[in-house]
Amino acid sequence: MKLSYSKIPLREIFGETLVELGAAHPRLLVLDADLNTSSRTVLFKQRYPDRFVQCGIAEANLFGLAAGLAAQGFTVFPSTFAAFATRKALDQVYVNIAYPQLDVKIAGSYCGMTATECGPSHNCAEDLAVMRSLPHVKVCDPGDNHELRAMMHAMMVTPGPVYFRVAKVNAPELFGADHKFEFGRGHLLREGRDVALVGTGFMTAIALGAAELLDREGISAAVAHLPSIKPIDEQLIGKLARETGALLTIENHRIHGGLGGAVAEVTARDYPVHVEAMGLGDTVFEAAPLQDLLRHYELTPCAMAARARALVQRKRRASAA
Amino acid sequence: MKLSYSKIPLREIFGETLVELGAAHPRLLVLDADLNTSSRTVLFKQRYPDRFVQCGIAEANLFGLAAGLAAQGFTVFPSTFAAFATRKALDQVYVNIAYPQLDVKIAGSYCGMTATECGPSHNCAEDLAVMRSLPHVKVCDPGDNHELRAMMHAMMVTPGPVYFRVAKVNAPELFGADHKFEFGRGHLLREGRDVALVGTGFMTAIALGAAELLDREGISAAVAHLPSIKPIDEQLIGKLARETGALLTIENHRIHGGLGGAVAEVTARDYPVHVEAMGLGDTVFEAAPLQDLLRHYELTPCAMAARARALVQRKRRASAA
Amino acid sequence: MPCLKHPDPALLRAFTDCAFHTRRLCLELITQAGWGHLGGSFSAAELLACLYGGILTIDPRAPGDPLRDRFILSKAHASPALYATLALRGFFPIERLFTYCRLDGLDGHTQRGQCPGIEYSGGSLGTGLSYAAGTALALRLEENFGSRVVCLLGDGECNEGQIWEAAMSAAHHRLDNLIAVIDYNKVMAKGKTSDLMSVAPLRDKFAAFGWTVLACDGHDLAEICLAFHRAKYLEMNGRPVVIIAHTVKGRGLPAAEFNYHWHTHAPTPAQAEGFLADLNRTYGRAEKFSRALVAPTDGGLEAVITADLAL
Amino acid sequence: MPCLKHPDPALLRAFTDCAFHTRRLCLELITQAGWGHLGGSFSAAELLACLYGGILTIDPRAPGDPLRDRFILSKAHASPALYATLALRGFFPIERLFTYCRLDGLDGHTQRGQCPGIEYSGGSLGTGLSYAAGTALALRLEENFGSRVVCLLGDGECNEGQIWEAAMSAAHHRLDNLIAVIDYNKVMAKGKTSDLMSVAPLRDKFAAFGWTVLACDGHDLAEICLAFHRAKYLEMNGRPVVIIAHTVKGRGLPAAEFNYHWHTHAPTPAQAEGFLADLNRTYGRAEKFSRALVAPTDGGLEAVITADLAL
Ligand SMILES: Cc1ncc(C[n+]2csc(CCOP(=O)(O)OP(=O)(O)O)c2C)c(N)n1
Ligand SMILES: Cc1ncc(C[n+]2csc(CCOP(=O)(O)OP(=O)(O)O)c2C)c(N)n1
Ligand SMILES: [Mg+2]
Ligand SMILES: [Mg+2]
Repeated sequence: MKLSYSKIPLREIFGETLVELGAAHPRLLVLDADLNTSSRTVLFKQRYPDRFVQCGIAEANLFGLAAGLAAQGFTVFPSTFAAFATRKALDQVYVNIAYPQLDVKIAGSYCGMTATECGPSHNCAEDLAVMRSLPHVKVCDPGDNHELRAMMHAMMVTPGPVYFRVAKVNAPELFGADHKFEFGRGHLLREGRDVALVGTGFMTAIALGAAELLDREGISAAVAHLPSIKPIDEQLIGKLARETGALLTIENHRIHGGLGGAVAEVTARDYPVHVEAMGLGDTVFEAAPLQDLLRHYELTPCAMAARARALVQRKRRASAA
Repeated sequence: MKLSYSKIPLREIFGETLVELGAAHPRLLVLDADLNTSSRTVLFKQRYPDRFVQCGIAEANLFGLAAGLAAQGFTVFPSTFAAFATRKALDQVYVNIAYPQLDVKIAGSYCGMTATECGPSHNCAEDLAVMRSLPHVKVCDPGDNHELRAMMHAMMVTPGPVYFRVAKVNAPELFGADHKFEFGRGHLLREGRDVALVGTGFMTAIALGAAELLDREGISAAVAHLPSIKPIDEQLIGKLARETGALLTIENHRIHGGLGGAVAEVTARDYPVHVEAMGLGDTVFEAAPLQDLLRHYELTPCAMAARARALVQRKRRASAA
Repeated sequence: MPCLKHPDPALLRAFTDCAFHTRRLCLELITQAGWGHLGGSFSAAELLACLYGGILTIDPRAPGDPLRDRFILSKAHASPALYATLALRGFFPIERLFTYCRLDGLDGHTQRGQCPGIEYSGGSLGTGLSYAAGTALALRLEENFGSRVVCLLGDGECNEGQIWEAAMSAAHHRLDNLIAVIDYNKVMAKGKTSDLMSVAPLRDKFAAFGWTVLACDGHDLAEICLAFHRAKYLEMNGRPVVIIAHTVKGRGLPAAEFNYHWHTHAPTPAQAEGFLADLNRTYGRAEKFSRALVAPTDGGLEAVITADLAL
Repeated sequence: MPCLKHPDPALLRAFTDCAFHTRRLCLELITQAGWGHLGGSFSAAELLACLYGGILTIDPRAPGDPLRDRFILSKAHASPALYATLALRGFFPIERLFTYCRLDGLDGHTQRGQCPGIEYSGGSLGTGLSYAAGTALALRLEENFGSRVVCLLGDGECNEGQIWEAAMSAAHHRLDNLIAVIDYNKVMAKGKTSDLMSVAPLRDKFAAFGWTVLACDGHDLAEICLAFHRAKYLEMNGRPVVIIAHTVKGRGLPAAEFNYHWHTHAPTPAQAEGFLADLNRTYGRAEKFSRALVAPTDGGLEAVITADLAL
């Protein structure tokens, strides 16, 4: 398997797709909190200055304004870093947006560890857990450029609040331009019998790499990609559980309450099998380049292959016993 | 089993224990956000006015002040409703308190559905999930008056941030005055073979009631109480999984990422068995008296017994197959 | 659209009636529910009576009309007063009020769309002015220059930083179709605002944030009308307007005036009868409750568990 | 404790040196890390030089002394300037600066306790003034009346409502041992503050929130000293003090002054050389970088996956 990597970063696709949607939907608004050249909402601003609202460095108000605008029938994309979308305005997202189920699409930029050198205050390894705990909010983390674009088109025809991540990364190309995104639907990227590697966001690429390494030693690993964390693809998780009996998840997020937690909640309820989670632990972020963070936190194909190998052995011991 | 219920509500114990701790610890401070007669920090205010700081209706500032005070060596108890402690100041709790691991003990009053008539804005069914996703923060939900008191004494000798719940309820008496609380330690309240009912906070009383009902029809249900959700008692969960093969959790919280999620993360990793979660679903709260809410959301001994009965049947079918 | 500059005495009498019955109904609702915010509901009674009596352009039979004025109750704990005023103005049947704090009923704090006339999901203080500013921005984007957005805030609520974020952004975006009203009753939940977290001088604060500041006696109907007359018609100069309405928390009940105990306590049926007598005395009337009031009982956890085990 | 009213010329020369080398080191750090906030570091260079040159009572050899003054950098993205100033003043070896944005090194935003002299974990704008107010309150509770708390804020940062919550509470609690300084460089991340979300008039806003307001040219050493002389010794009247320091974002680099592009871009080694030449020209010097600068490379996800698969 040879992955190729896009030359265009995800955030650029985010900006371009906003422009695309803006053309088709005259009632689409974009709100910014002094980050538009970073988040790339600047592309929308340049094209549709009248539908771009600068809210300054005031995230609580950003989401309050978004709610008021959505209540009058606009589809609103308030945009800031994932850290601030999650932590600075949770109450406003919850009481003013999630409960009344207003049509607000929240983009969390620089999610997970992709704020890199910014360190703990800007990196955000809890947004999936936090947003998943709110009622009525759909939560997703796209795997590549095509999927982000498809996801944004899908949310335009799906009323109600959505939280989606825009990692600062050049994503591996997992899908083609014809890729379809559906809320609640995952994708089986590779068949396998011994273990299933389950990823979300760009981390799925690491799972694909690990599967490759495992294949070289004769371990057959399935690889699934779950861009939609809430709702989550329970059918696919069930199929993987039944067919492999051991799941290993990987996410650009803390291992508490995110993808690993959501998958474990499903398997524990319906298909009890081993599920292990890879991601950030109960630790503060280092501030460093992405390659160093991925290695430091052991989120690499080699590390994942090693965890999978051990998991397969435990599974076999368990079924032997 | 005949449960007796305290005539003194949990929040009263919270206030009294603050006074008790205040006497022993001259560097203990209590901060309020215009709720002291509701949260009962008013008892501390009356006794130690110089160590009580009124912060007004400004929760972000409440936790920022707490951080600054703790940084100078005080042990600070900022207090507000769980909803506002969780949603209004997550960023301040995270960046200014959790990361530097300051000695701040956060009391979340009126947690879960115990804000009753207040409705969605004040009830809070996500605090466990949200706080559990933060690094270095211990998270707990006491089951009765003795446990709350023991918990507060324990946190005074355990440096670092803690989030604990103070439900607005008259709790059932689960423990004696000599009850010991340890972070990461749960309690087996009742032995059983067929299924394990696992509760946190006052909901454990519902599990005890359900076990009683199940016993009448010959189903042997173990009951465990997990007041410490992070860290969680992995040994006890393992023992229950091995001995009963089916767990049913119940919490005064949404079923996403709280007690049910934390338990499923452990079993899925180490002891794959069926785990089902009872609590609030992906819905908005009604505003009504507690008894009506418990029945409306099917969080009663009868409802739990029914879920447990079905779970035992599924387990048996599964092992038969 | 009545004249607000020189309001017709008949109109003012109608406002007086509305304010009185709003208070009376608040007593009924809060007593029956055993829960609710009495003090902050009473301090807003005249403001709401005037707003829905003619200041707001809004038709009870078409509460969704895009050309209506929008009203946002940021201090959403005063919901009993808003529910009562809406019912009295015909937005929905009076009977519906008595679902307050019951399952499938009216929430303790307003929920958008739960009943006709409710625009905003609130209860978390500090969030309403942003929502109102967003609404005002939406009206401008839609080139609806006729509608106004009116947002009612508490004085303690102005402790919340989000109020000042919203104030800053409303001035920055020149939202002169936005009118904030402060129910300046000098008391918050647990004491005097000046003792707990002073917001004074409110006039200077809003002025420094770029707003036009007006003031009135929030219980004087003519003054209220005049203030809104200026706010709606004279001050279209690119600046949002705030009306500082000086009020009395618990106004109308000697026992509750300026008394934070009645910020959030529910009277017993007996106390409620006494309070109605006080109201009748204060306003020179002889009104009765619409029904015999009963206090609710919440057996809570114990009732639920005991009932099931008794099966 | 030097005289701030009539500072000795030798002292001012030392401040000038410190400010220059802080800028020089910022260029080195940001270029080597390929990341950092240049504009906001440069606008604060003189303020930090004066603070750590003598305004703050703090001994580099005893940075934990309970009797020290506390300094809180709320605009924590200016960390390169603070790290450099601290190193230049001997809080830790210059060499340690070069761990900036490396694993186990100095964070892109300050982290409490990560190196001597850092009091506060920041990076999320708007949180520092509350933390500073809490610190000031703690000093008073400990009856430490000698120490002051100084908090440096950005002008764009004043968009954050929490700043106004903190301002309100500091005045309410009469924290006259708290001094806020606004690095008023008129620019935020993506443009002019007046275009994006105006905070003007800052003077009136802080005055209305109960603060004593002083102003100075944030690049004029004598004016800075005089402002702090007044703030520290004359204004102990129960009110917190804010010094509005008028500054220039990117000050010292013609290409970067008032230019938001340089809010957060890292120069290439070549650009950095050019910038140093500009600095030397602006300040009439002939300084060199301490080393040959190299730009970092982050192969990111691709590098990590490709490397493993190549094994
Ligand atoms: C964010 C938040 N914190 C606390 C509360 C609890 N609470 C409800 S009303 C109130 C006091 C409000 O005082 P004020 O704004 O003056 O309202 P009024 O006097 O008009 O009732 C408080 C603290 C809340 N609803 N929201
Ligand atoms: C809460 C929050 N939102 C956004 C950012 C991203 N950010 C970093 S610096 C900055 C601009 C700050 O402007 P200002 O306060 O004027 O600082 P200065 O001009 O001194 O750099 C922004 C938006 C942040 N660090 N924190
Ligand atoms: Mg008030
Ligand atoms: Mg600036």
